[in-house]
Amino acid sequence: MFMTLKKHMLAASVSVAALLPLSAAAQEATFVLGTNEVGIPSYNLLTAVNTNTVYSMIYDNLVAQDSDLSFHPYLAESWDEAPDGMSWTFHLKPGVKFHNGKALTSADIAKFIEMFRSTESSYMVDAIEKVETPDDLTVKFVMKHPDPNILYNLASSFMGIPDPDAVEALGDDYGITEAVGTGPFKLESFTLGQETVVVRNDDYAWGSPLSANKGPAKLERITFREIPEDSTAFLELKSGGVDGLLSIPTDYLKDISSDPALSVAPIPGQEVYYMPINVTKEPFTDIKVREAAAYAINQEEILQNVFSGYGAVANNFLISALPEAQIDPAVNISFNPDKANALLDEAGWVKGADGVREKDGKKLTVSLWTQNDSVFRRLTEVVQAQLKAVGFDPQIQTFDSSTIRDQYKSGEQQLAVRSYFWNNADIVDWFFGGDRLGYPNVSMFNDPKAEELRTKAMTGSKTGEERTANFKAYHEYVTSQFPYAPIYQPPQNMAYNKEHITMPETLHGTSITGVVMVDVEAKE
Amino acid sequence: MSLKGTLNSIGRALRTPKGAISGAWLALVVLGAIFAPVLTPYDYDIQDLPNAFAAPSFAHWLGTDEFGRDLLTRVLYGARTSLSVSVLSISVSVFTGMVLGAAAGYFGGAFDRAVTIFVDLTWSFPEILIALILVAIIGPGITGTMVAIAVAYLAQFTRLTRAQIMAIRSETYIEAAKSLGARDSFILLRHLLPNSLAPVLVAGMLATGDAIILEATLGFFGLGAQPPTPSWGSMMSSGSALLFKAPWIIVFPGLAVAITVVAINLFGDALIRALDIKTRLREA
Amino acid sequence: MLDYLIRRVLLLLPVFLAVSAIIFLILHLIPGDPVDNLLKVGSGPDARAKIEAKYGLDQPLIVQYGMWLGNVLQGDLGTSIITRRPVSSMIAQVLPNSLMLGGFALLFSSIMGIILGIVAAAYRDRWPDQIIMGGVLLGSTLPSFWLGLLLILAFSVQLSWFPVSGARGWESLVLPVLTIGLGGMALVARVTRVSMIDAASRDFVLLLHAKGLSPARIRLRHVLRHALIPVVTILALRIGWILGGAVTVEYVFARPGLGLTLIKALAQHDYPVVQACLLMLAIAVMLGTLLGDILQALMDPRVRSAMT
Amino acid sequence: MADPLIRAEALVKRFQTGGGLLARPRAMLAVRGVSMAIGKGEVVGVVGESGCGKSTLARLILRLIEPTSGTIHFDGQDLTKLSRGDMRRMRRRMAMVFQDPYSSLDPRFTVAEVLAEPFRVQGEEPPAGRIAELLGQVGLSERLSASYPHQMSGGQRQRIGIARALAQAPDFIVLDEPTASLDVSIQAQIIALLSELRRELGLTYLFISHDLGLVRYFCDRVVVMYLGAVVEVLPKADAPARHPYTAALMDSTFAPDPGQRKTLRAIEGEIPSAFDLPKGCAFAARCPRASDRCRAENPELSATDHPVACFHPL
Amino acid sequence: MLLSVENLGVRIGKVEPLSSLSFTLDRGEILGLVGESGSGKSLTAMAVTGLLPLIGGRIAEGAVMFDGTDLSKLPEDRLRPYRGKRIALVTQNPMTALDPVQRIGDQVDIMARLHLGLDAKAARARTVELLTRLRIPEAVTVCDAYPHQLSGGMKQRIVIAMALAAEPDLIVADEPTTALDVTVQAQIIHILGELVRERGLALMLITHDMGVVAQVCDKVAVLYAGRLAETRAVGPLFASPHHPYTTALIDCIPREGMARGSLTGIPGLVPSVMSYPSGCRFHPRCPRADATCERTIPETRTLPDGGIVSCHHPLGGDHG
Repeated sequence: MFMTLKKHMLAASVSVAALLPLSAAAQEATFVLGTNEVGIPSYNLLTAVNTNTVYSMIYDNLVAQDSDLSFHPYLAESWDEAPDGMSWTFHLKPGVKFHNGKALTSADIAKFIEMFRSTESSYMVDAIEKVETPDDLTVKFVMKHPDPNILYNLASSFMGIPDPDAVEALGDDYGITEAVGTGPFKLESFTLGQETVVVRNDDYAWGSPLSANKGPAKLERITFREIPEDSTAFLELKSGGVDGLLSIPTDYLKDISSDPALSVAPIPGQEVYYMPINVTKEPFTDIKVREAAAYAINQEEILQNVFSGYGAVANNFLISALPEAQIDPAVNISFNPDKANALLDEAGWVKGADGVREKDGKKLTVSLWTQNDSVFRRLTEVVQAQLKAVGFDPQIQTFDSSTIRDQYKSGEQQLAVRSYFWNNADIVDWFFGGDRLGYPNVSMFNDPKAEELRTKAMTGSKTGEERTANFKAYHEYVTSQFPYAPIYQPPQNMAYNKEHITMPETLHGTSITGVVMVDVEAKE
Repeated sequence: MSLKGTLNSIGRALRTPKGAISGAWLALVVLGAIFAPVLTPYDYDIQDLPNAFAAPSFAHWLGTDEFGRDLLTRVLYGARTSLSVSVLSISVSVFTGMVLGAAAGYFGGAFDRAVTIFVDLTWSFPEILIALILVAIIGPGITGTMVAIAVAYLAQFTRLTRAQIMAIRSETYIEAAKSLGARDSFILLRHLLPNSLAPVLVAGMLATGDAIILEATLGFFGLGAQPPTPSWGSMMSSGSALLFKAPWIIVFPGLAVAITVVAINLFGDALIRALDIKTRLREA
Repeated sequence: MLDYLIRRVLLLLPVFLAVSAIIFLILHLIPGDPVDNLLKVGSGPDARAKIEAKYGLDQPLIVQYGMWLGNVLQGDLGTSIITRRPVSSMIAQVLPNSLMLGGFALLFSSIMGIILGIVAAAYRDRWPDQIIMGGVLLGSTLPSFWLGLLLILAFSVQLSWFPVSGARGWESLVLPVLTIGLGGMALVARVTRVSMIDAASRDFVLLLHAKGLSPARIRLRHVLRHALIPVVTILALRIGWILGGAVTVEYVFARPGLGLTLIKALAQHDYPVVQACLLMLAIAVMLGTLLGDILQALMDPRVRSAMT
Repeated sequence: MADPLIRAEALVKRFQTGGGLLARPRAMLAVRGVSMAIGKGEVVGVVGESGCGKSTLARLILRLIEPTSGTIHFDGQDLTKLSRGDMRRMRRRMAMVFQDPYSSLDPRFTVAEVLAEPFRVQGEEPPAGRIAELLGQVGLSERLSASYPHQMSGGQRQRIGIARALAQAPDFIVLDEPTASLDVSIQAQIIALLSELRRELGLTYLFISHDLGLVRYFCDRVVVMYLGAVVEVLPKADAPARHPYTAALMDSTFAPDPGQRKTLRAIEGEIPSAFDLPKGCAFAARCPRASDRCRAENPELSATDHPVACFHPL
Repeated sequence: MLLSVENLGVRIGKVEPLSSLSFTLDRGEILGLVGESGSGKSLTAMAVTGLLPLIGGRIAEGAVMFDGTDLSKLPEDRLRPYRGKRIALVTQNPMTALDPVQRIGDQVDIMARLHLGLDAKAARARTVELLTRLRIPEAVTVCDAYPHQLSGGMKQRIVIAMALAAEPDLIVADEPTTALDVTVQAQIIHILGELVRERGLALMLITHDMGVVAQVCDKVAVLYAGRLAETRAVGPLFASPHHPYTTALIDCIPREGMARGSLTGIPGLVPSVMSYPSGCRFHPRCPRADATCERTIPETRTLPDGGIVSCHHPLGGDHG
């Protein structure tokens, strides 16, 4: 009995023993992943719904995106777009090898794109009709329709290039015991929910122009720990248990800047907090009630008091850096309690003695879902109080952060507090697309006009400018229907112990990725 | 045991130094919970965000929490939740446990075996795990917490009552009642239950202390009372993330739990001595 | 003795069956459908049926139970629905941590508890007794997560002696062991004290004094031996407590372990993982009671005779 | 005896212990085919050492436990055939006084409640003045009626136990070692009280004791039991012993008179376990007169006026 | 005189359950210490064996002279060599007197090893010899047994063997047969009597049974409520008791040929330590009591035959 288990236990006890005395070897570092990156089940991006930073250590992309959202060569030395936008040709860098020693060829790219069509994120390659491989180092995407967003998708962490043969060969074990990419680090071990250890890829010689170091990384070994509680992570950094936090909550910014050993590196923000409103649930089927709820949110108060003034308020769905965020100011949503009260009065909800509004003998009691991380719980409590001020009676329901997605699929939610992490306007499609009701479309928003605008934005744009205009219109219309209320855009900050490690002066890329990590050095 | 006897015992317990100090604290907590609205000028749920994280001061004796709410007010209101949840659920647990345990102990047979297996199984598992599983089934919130606590401690009282009944069942006065022609129900209601009551009630009182901790632990996992309703556990739960920034948010509710549970234990000890449970049992 | 051992082990079989059936059933009472988690957004009922078939969720409960039990007996604990990894490997990853934490906590609480109990009993009702029992009461009434956080604040943040979290190296064991151990120590100290006092008041101890043996010898060679019988029984029962009850401490110290895995899986409706964790705990509890019974039989000839 | 109040025939009680997975089941014969009759107004003593089945016999006769086989007739009615309700009503006519006065009273009952219980279990309330009358009968003050058992001495409690037995004015009382846990001075008081009550109320007693001296002082006839069976019935208290075991019992009883010192010829060995009875006469292993026949065959109780179950009586 | 208890008083906490007790005992003698429960018999045993501190008591006054040394003045560490070696104890309940988790042999061996300095082998040989002497069948096997495997009578013999193992001068036997069946009681009493005669031991036999006293004792001390009522040689005591309590006690035992109804017992209750009556503690139950008895504690007077009686109105030479 328990033969298999026994084997595993033997293996595990060996690994525990290996963990015990961490020799203070020279080039090693430990980072803590951001709390929003906790719980990745594997490093197989073909099955992933979420990714984390470590993906970019293991996998390289065809193209790299910088913090200014510009695109740069990576595995592709160069690329050409056909003038009609109906094809893209990428020229691969020669001499690139996977971690298993196999050389990267165009056939791998073609196979990978085909495999990608069956993933959750298949929309990213929808526009590609087929992939042609004229030679080993040339890949040509023949398009169904122009997609100006293709470079963005190819640069995203979801589309790092794995060895497709290894993915096939390893099956369910792929991404858990082994992951084969071309990145500067190789997966050494992965303990679900605990930590991922990567070691340097000594053959690495194809660093992107965004990195100063084109050769093998300086760090020999990096441990990425997952700590679900911000305060614990912060204490670890403070007490020297880890060398850096890839993302730190604003609560601790002050403490960190006052600590001489610690330093903060700002990264462009990509996150937005918002309150989805389920348009299919009474009383939010009435747009006036949705509008009132949206106007009840005091973004400024939240920015100042919950996040100590760090970051910015959100007035629509997208991060301010995106051109698609610059919609008609009249449509933007910001705190307006008088309007909220007026709208509710109009909708027939009358304030009762206890401050809760009523209509036809029914109280304006609504559910307010949130996940149980401390920032969410806190933010939600403030949102609860703000909604209460205009006469709602929100009942908070807390769910485990990893299950709340399934809960949304039931469509039972009324209000919720959520955040997303993305820097492209197509996120509007993801969260409000009529074919994804429940999750990700938590608002259950399915509006014919919106769908029309959505299709146009997703598939009907030939150029970047056209795409921007289409998404702006789509975004503007969605916002005008109040399926959500914007709340807050947090700043993105990395904190590290400057006595232990040196970070490059400027951080290139959209976040802390492999592009940055090859330049990071440990102090001896 | 008669009401007068009970009151006498409590009186005796209160006259010992241990009983007096612990009794005073418990009275303070209960009165504080009842008269919370009168005792403090603040509301437990009105946020005052600019005033968040205020350290203890004259205006806020225990400081304020992350929403600027007065911590003393919330500790007092939290006592309402924590005490009522633990007392209610333990009462249910004691009552159910007594019924199950008495039936099993008196009638024996297959029913007894079934109860014993159930009790042994649940007894071997930590209460917190049982509670967590039950909350997963029922869903978080006060109801879930109460059911979870009641079931988690059920085994203890069933076991105790059963043991008491078994012990008393072999007393000669039970045989004497049988020799007079007493029915089973008479023996159960007039002899067995009254005589096993005191130890079970004292155990129930001591378990109330454990239940406060269990409630706090569930609250700490975010599964107890949902905001903005304060309970000692949920207060500590949000405070734990702010341990470094505002330690008082977690220190004071924690102290409230610790002191109250110690007081319950001390008072229980005093009551055991006053009731003289052990010696009386030996005598009987 | 051997005869008893065999019978005692055989007795575990029906208990194991009952426990496994209960564990299997409890899980199906928990609301929430794990299949939702596996389904690709927007996929139809076909895909659902396929996944249900893959995990056997379309079969009647009793068949599912049979399949599960059969696999379990072969050491196959299934595949996690959420992480899609073999559960046995997940368990194998966390079990050593739990065993280490639990083992050291058990060791700490037994040794400290027994010593404190002996001292308190020796000074019964005098100040050392009162100080020890007061401290012990406090130790057992502090909520463990609170104690853990305060220890972190003091020893990790202020003094930087021990790491804040994780399961890396012995340093990271100190605070969690202390947190769990203090509660256990309280229990052991209380039981040791009471049973020392109880054993010391027995007739044969009076006779030992009358035989002219020295009080120290009587206390350590005779009374302690009797007093340890209930202590050992309780400690054996605590095994389940220490493995599963550590969940709060694992949570506070972000320490991978069985308890943490269990509550995570519970929240995610990851049936196979929850079942496996509960099964591990149940096995630990059963082995604990078995161990307790065997130790009791070894320590007490009366128990040995009652068995045959 | 034409019409005895109690007639027990061939009573057998087998107890089963153990069982389950951890211990083998073992059976013991606590009472092995005992027959006896008690006439109205008679005091019959049952004497024997611990484990001889005398207490079990007492409980069988009152049907507090069910016999494995055999019958008990009480005033002509077969108790073993009565329904539960009829048996409960019949219990008014019989009562029992227990050995341990400390555990035979519910510690939470006052004396008045204890004495009211015999009425309450029958669904009645005690008639006015009855409790005071009962207390008077056992020589206690009415003031005690509000006391709890722990406030009283052993002797007082045993008097309460006797008063409880008298409450429904029974015909027949089983006295199960009523003085075994009392001091000698109190024992004599209780014995005196019991004698007086018998005379006044015309009671019939079955008196169980291990003290042969006391039994011979108090009883009209003495039944001697050894390992679940009757070995001898002394037709009169002062009749000489015929069974070697009775003789051994008499030898082991010391008179408070240094002049009557006995040269102790105490019987060797101890009572065998009831779980594995020897073949033949149960006393054979300890008997100075035992022959091979005794070890092979079980002697029957002789049907004489001085019945004895022995192949070699004295 | 081997043992001479002089004016002994014992205190436990605030109460004095035993006071002004005197008696003597020499080698080869058996002293019966009689009285009802709570009369202080067992306390006397504890005082003589120096075990009072174990139950929280102490000797408050008087002396326990043993072979010329006053044991009541010795500190614990100087007292210990007497215990087991020179003064042995046999307790009331053989069921609980032995360590249930230790083998019989080891429990007896320790006496010879500790007090006679024998090695393990010699001590075991001695144990086997002793057990055989006490007519325990298969002594070698019994040595390997645990107490629960033996019957009550057997266990009491083991306890006696333990008491004898270190060749003591005095054995204090506290109700050694109360928990046993009558036939077994007779065996044990018989063995004790034999041992005293053979080995010249002194035996202090505590009992409540006047029958046992009459059977084996040489002298008797009658205790009532923590005081000595009367102490005399056994013959005269039974023939002509001086204290009314002694008479009453003897009359409580039914005798061969006693008429029905002649057994009346002693009226009233045995007083508890917490509420001893004033004056002569027996006065509430005494048929001869008068106002003096109620107020004054009677002086002890020495009788012509060397006995002591403590009564205001002792009975004459003949009674009954």
